[in-house]
Amino acid sequence: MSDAEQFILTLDGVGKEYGRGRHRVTAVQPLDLRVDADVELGVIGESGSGKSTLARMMVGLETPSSGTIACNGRPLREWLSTRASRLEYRRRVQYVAQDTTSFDPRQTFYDAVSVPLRLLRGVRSEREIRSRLDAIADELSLDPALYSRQPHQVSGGQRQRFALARSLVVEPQLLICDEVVSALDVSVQGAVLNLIKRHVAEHHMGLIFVAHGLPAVTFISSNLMVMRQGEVVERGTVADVVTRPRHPYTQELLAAYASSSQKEGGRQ
Amino acid sequence: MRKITKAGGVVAIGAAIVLAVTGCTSAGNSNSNSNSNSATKKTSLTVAVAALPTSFDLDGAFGASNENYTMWSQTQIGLLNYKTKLENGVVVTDFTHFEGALADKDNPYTVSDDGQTYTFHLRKDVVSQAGNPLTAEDVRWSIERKLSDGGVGLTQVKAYFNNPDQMEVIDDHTIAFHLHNAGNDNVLLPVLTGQTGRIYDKVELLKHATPDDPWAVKWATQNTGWGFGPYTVSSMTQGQQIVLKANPKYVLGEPAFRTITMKVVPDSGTRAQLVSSGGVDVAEALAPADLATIAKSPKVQEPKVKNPIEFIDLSLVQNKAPFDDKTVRQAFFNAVPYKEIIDKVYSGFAVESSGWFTGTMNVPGLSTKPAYTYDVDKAKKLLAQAGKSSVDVTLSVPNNVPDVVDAAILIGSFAKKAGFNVTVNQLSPADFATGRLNHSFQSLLVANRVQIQYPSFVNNFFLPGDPSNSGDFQPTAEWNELFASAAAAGPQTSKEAAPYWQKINDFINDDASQIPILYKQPNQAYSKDLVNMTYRYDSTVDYSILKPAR
Amino acid sequence: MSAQFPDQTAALAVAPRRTGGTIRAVFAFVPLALVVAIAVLAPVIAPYDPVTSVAASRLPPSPEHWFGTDAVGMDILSRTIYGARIAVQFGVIVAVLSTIGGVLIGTFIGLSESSSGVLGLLGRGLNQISSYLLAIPDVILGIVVVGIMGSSDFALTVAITLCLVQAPVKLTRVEVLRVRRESYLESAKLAGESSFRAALVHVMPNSIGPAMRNMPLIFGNCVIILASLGFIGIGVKAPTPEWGYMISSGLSSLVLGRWWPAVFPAAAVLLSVLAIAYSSRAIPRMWPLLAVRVKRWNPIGRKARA
Amino acid sequence: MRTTIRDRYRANRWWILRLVRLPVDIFVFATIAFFLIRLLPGDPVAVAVASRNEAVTPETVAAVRAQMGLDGSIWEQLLHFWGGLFRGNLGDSLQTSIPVVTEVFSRLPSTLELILLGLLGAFVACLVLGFVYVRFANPLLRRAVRFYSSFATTVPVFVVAIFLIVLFYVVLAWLPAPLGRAAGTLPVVTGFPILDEIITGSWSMLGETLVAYIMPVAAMVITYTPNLLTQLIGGLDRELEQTTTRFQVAAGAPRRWIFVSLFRRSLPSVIVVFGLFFGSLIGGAVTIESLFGFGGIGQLGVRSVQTVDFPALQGFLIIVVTVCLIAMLVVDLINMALDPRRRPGIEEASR
Repeated sequence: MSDAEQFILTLDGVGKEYGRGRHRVTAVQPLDLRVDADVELGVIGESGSGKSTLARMMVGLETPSSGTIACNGRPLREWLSTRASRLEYRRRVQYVAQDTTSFDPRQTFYDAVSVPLRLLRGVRSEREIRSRLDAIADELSLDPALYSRQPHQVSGGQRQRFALARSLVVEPQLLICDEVVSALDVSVQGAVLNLIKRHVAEHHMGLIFVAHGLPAVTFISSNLMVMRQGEVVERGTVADVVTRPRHPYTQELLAAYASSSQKEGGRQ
Repeated sequence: MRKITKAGGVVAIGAAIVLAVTGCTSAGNSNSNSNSNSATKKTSLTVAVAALPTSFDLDGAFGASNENYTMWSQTQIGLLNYKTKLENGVVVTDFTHFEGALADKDNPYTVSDDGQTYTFHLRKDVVSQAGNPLTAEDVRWSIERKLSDGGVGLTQVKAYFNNPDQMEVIDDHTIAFHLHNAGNDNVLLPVLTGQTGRIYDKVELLKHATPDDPWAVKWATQNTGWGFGPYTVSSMTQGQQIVLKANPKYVLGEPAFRTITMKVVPDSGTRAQLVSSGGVDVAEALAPADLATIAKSPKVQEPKVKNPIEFIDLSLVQNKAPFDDKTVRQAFFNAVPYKEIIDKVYSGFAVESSGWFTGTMNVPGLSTKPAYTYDVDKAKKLLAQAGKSSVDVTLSVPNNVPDVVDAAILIGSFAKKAGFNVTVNQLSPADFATGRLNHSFQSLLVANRVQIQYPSFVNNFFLPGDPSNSGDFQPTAEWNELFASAAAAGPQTSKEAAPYWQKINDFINDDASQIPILYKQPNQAYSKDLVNMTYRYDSTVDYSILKPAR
Repeated sequence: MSAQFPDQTAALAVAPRRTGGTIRAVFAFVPLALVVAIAVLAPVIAPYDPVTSVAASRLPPSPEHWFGTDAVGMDILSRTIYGARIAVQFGVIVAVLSTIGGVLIGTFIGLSESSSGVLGLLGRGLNQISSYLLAIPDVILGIVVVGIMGSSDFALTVAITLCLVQAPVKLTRVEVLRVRRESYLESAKLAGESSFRAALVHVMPNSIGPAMRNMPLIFGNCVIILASLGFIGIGVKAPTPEWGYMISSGLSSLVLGRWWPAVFPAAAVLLSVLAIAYSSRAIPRMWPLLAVRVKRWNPIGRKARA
Repeated sequence: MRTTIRDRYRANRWWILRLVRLPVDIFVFATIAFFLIRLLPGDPVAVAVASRNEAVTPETVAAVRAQMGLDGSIWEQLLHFWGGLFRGNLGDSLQTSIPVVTEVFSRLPSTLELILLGLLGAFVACLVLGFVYVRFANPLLRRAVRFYSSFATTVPVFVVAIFLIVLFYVVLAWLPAPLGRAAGTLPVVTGFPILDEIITGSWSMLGETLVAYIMPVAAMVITYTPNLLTQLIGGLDRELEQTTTRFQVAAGAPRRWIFVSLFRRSLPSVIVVFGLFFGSLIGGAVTIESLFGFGGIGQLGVRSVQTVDFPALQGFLIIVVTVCLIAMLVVDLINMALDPRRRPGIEEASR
């Protein structure tokens, strides 16, 4: 029990199925996972491999069809049952999605990014909010003037950084990034990855980084989990997996990357 | 381009009419492309009407609309007709003289010496629209039907005729009516002449009788061909049009126009425009303002008569405060702007009212002085007498008669100066009828007509319980005595009786409870290509006597 | 981006830099203010009493009577001006009531109808009732409601609102069904917003577009229904100057060339609805500005502390 | 085998359930209508009695009431009404004694024809203007389209119709008088005038009818297009900003393909307006029909209200609502077909 309490996230036999009968589709096969504050876990897999579903289950956007997720030993269901504990959970675990529509088109970034500060961190004074937003903008190399813009008025890279800002101002113990760089130009990708890596290191956050691109994952995380059709086919340290892939799929994946030194997919 | 389109339209319409006519004779819709050589005599009429009739049988009808009256008049006929006289090119009903219709033309009936037996002599060789010969039994059965539950009843004459046993079929073409009593107030003849006196083809109707419906009322409300009138209905498209076909065996001679197409054009202005542009031959039920607008059109003629019988009737209900006070009622009648209403609302298509008795009744020397005139000072004085300076009045009107609504609004506008704050309460016809029947209104304005122009018949409007008695008049001893002495004085048209009728008229006017405030002119417009415009007791156009001008 | 697609810079120009946006939005309400001003100042502007017969009937427009006179000799100009009062009174009240009501109900239905439990049942029930009401012709529904409640201005308002609230309900519901799939709602959830707050701050503002575009339509419909009810005898009582009644009673003479009794009130309806339409289009633009204000005055931090 | 059927049912449940619910809806509504109508203040017996010129006694009223079939308690009447409803018999009109079903269905098709023509015209006009709006970048043109769309129901349809009549009949005399569909007797086979004229080969009459339709249909198109257009433009504006569109453009998709995709995504709100419209269109048809002398369902409604003809009003309401419910059902189904996410139950299935 005390063992489980120290982990931010504990997944026991967590799996996810969609549909019924003949239309049943297994998105994630039951898996176990322990995530701690010092873990940097990369999850990699092709589209439809269940990696996003896994990430979304961890923050309660999807409900697992089997198994339990617990945070510091307390089941996620309980965390989400009352308002106060739900907010507490959000303070501990944050999730950033691929940006395209994650901002209300009618809100300015200032409004959007200040909301978690107010609601989760209880910051009330406008000046305090300003200074925190400026700080995070500075950290993410964002021009604070952009805060008064609306989502359609900035570039994709900027929007993605605002999405990060919105999660990072909360200063969570664990940050889950779901394909945050896939839609970005390669040049911007590097910058954003650097920002995440630096911030996570500085603030001692745990990180789960979901992507379908191998370079990004190997760059940012120390551990790696390879998924295919809902199944975890390989897990270990980056060095282990890259140098000694056991599963044929992983080998295939690595071979593909080796042949084209830098290949970037577009959208999923 | 324009002319071609128009000419094309005319050809198309002509062709369509030809098609329609041929379609009537041969049921199948043959594609005969007959040439439109309609240069010969015009035998069809197009009429713009406001609505279609809801029932072809008065006895089974729950609605007496003008359209229903028109249809009953065209498809049926009774024993008698009123004689007519030509007045400014209008064939006007003479309400005091009769001639035979189904009865013999010159010798329609004989009266026994005691005045209690009327013997009618029917024409021979008359056949109904269905082809059955007319017999005295048809007459007897028709009257019995009216007296039965399913019929409209003959309430106006029930004092002396209320039982089928009072009829005696003497032979196939003679029938006698034995009355309980005789009297000068006899309205038997007018009742038998008007809408209530139609004679039906018993043989044809009984074919459609059922145990539930022994008088075939249900069938007759939706079908024609069981009367003796000039037309039958050849087709009806609900809400759109009705086509009448002439009855070639019509007893008074086949009508000049063999096909009458009545098109529903709900808007009065459009109907007026159609007749003035030649789009239709006759337009019915025109608003007075529209009549005035097209009066000068070169293609239009409009009937105007000296003594119209349709009126607007203002009732101040006697059992509702403040109109329980006769002085207040008189004050209000002095606050009604009669001339303004005739000028503004009716554009001159109305005449002033001297009360219930009109010139058509032929009462000699009856006063034609208006019953009341607009006199604010007098109204104020009367109000002061009643101890009031300002009175709130709710004037209820049916909203489907625009001129009545406008008249009410005008009354409100002018009566204000005399201290009456009038609220015009517009109600749907149903709500209006309900309120009128339940006597729940304080005052009301309604369009009406007296179809039987006998002074004594006016008594009908003042009977307790009659829906027409909207002023809630309760007959007093004085009233009954006045009526009795007028009836005793002799026939209405006699000099002896005249002063008594004048007294009754003055009594009603002074009572100031229910008085016609004006009489409306006929509301039809005809093409100038027609002669024999009519003004009848039911205000309908008599299509059977209408003829082309040349 | 190829030329046939809209230029995004146009959207940028309208971007709410706060003060500029506010001024713009305020300007958009000038036409509405004009209509309201005419309604309020009617006694000052109108040359004659609107319910008194002041001249011969059916006079064409002249220097004495700019808009001519009607069937009983009342001045049409004065009646048209006073008509603004009735129209504004009913139109605005009904449009605002049914748009607000419709957006609230539509949002509720859209968010709840596919969920289980009491809320879902309530949502589906409301949706069904709304479908029934939508299917009854307005005038008939009006007659029934006024018939039951008795004729009064309040009954009329309720009746017309009941007729017209259905459109915003359905329009909003469809939008909500779209918006609730948007991922920014997830983001809001992760940022700690409650679903109630999310409905208020994100779902509703992003779903009100069609309902807002529908608002001038409600105003126009309100005038028409009011007129139809008047025609059937349960509307505003004549001779109260009401545009719809004026049009319907003046229609008949149009074909005969007497155009003024119907055309002027019709033009009044047209202009006032256009004014309202113009102003109502500014409302969605105003929304974010308003939202910012509301947030300033009512900091959420207080709630978060609890 | 059994699972196949069940699965097929599951996949199609969204429309099967809607179809099955329709008769239930109609029954529930019919019952509501039955009670609503009896709350009206007018009394049909009073109307009937008032139009007969005779003295009214309580006995007369009772006799007429019995004759009209309005005696007995309201529950007896309701049972009677339900009995008729299941047999498709809505009673006879008190005014004309014609079965209400006959009365309504002899008028409904012509009204539907007019409405459908108007709607179709408005839909086509809306698509054309929407296309113009997207295709041409000319700001003046786009402003004009926007301006026109802002007219949404500002002008009552009868006002437009009146102006058309004044212009094209009274002033220019280009079009014939508003005197109904055609001279003579219209053939009746299906009740839809144009269809009947084609079936019976009454070509000259068909020509007349088509000419007679120009003004009313034009009035409806002019009036109703902005309502659809507002929704379409709103949708187009929104969709144009969507990444999907940008992506398609960026991906160099054929222009026609982009347009189709754009319109497909913008149409749902337009189609919803269709559904919203239908009830009010039947109401609005009253004015058009009366102006052009067409005759149709509207007049029946007004007549039965004015005379508180219970059976006719009941039947009118039930049939009109049924037609509207069917129209809405079709709209919903089309919408769900266009966008499967809107299907109820799809959510549980995907969870």
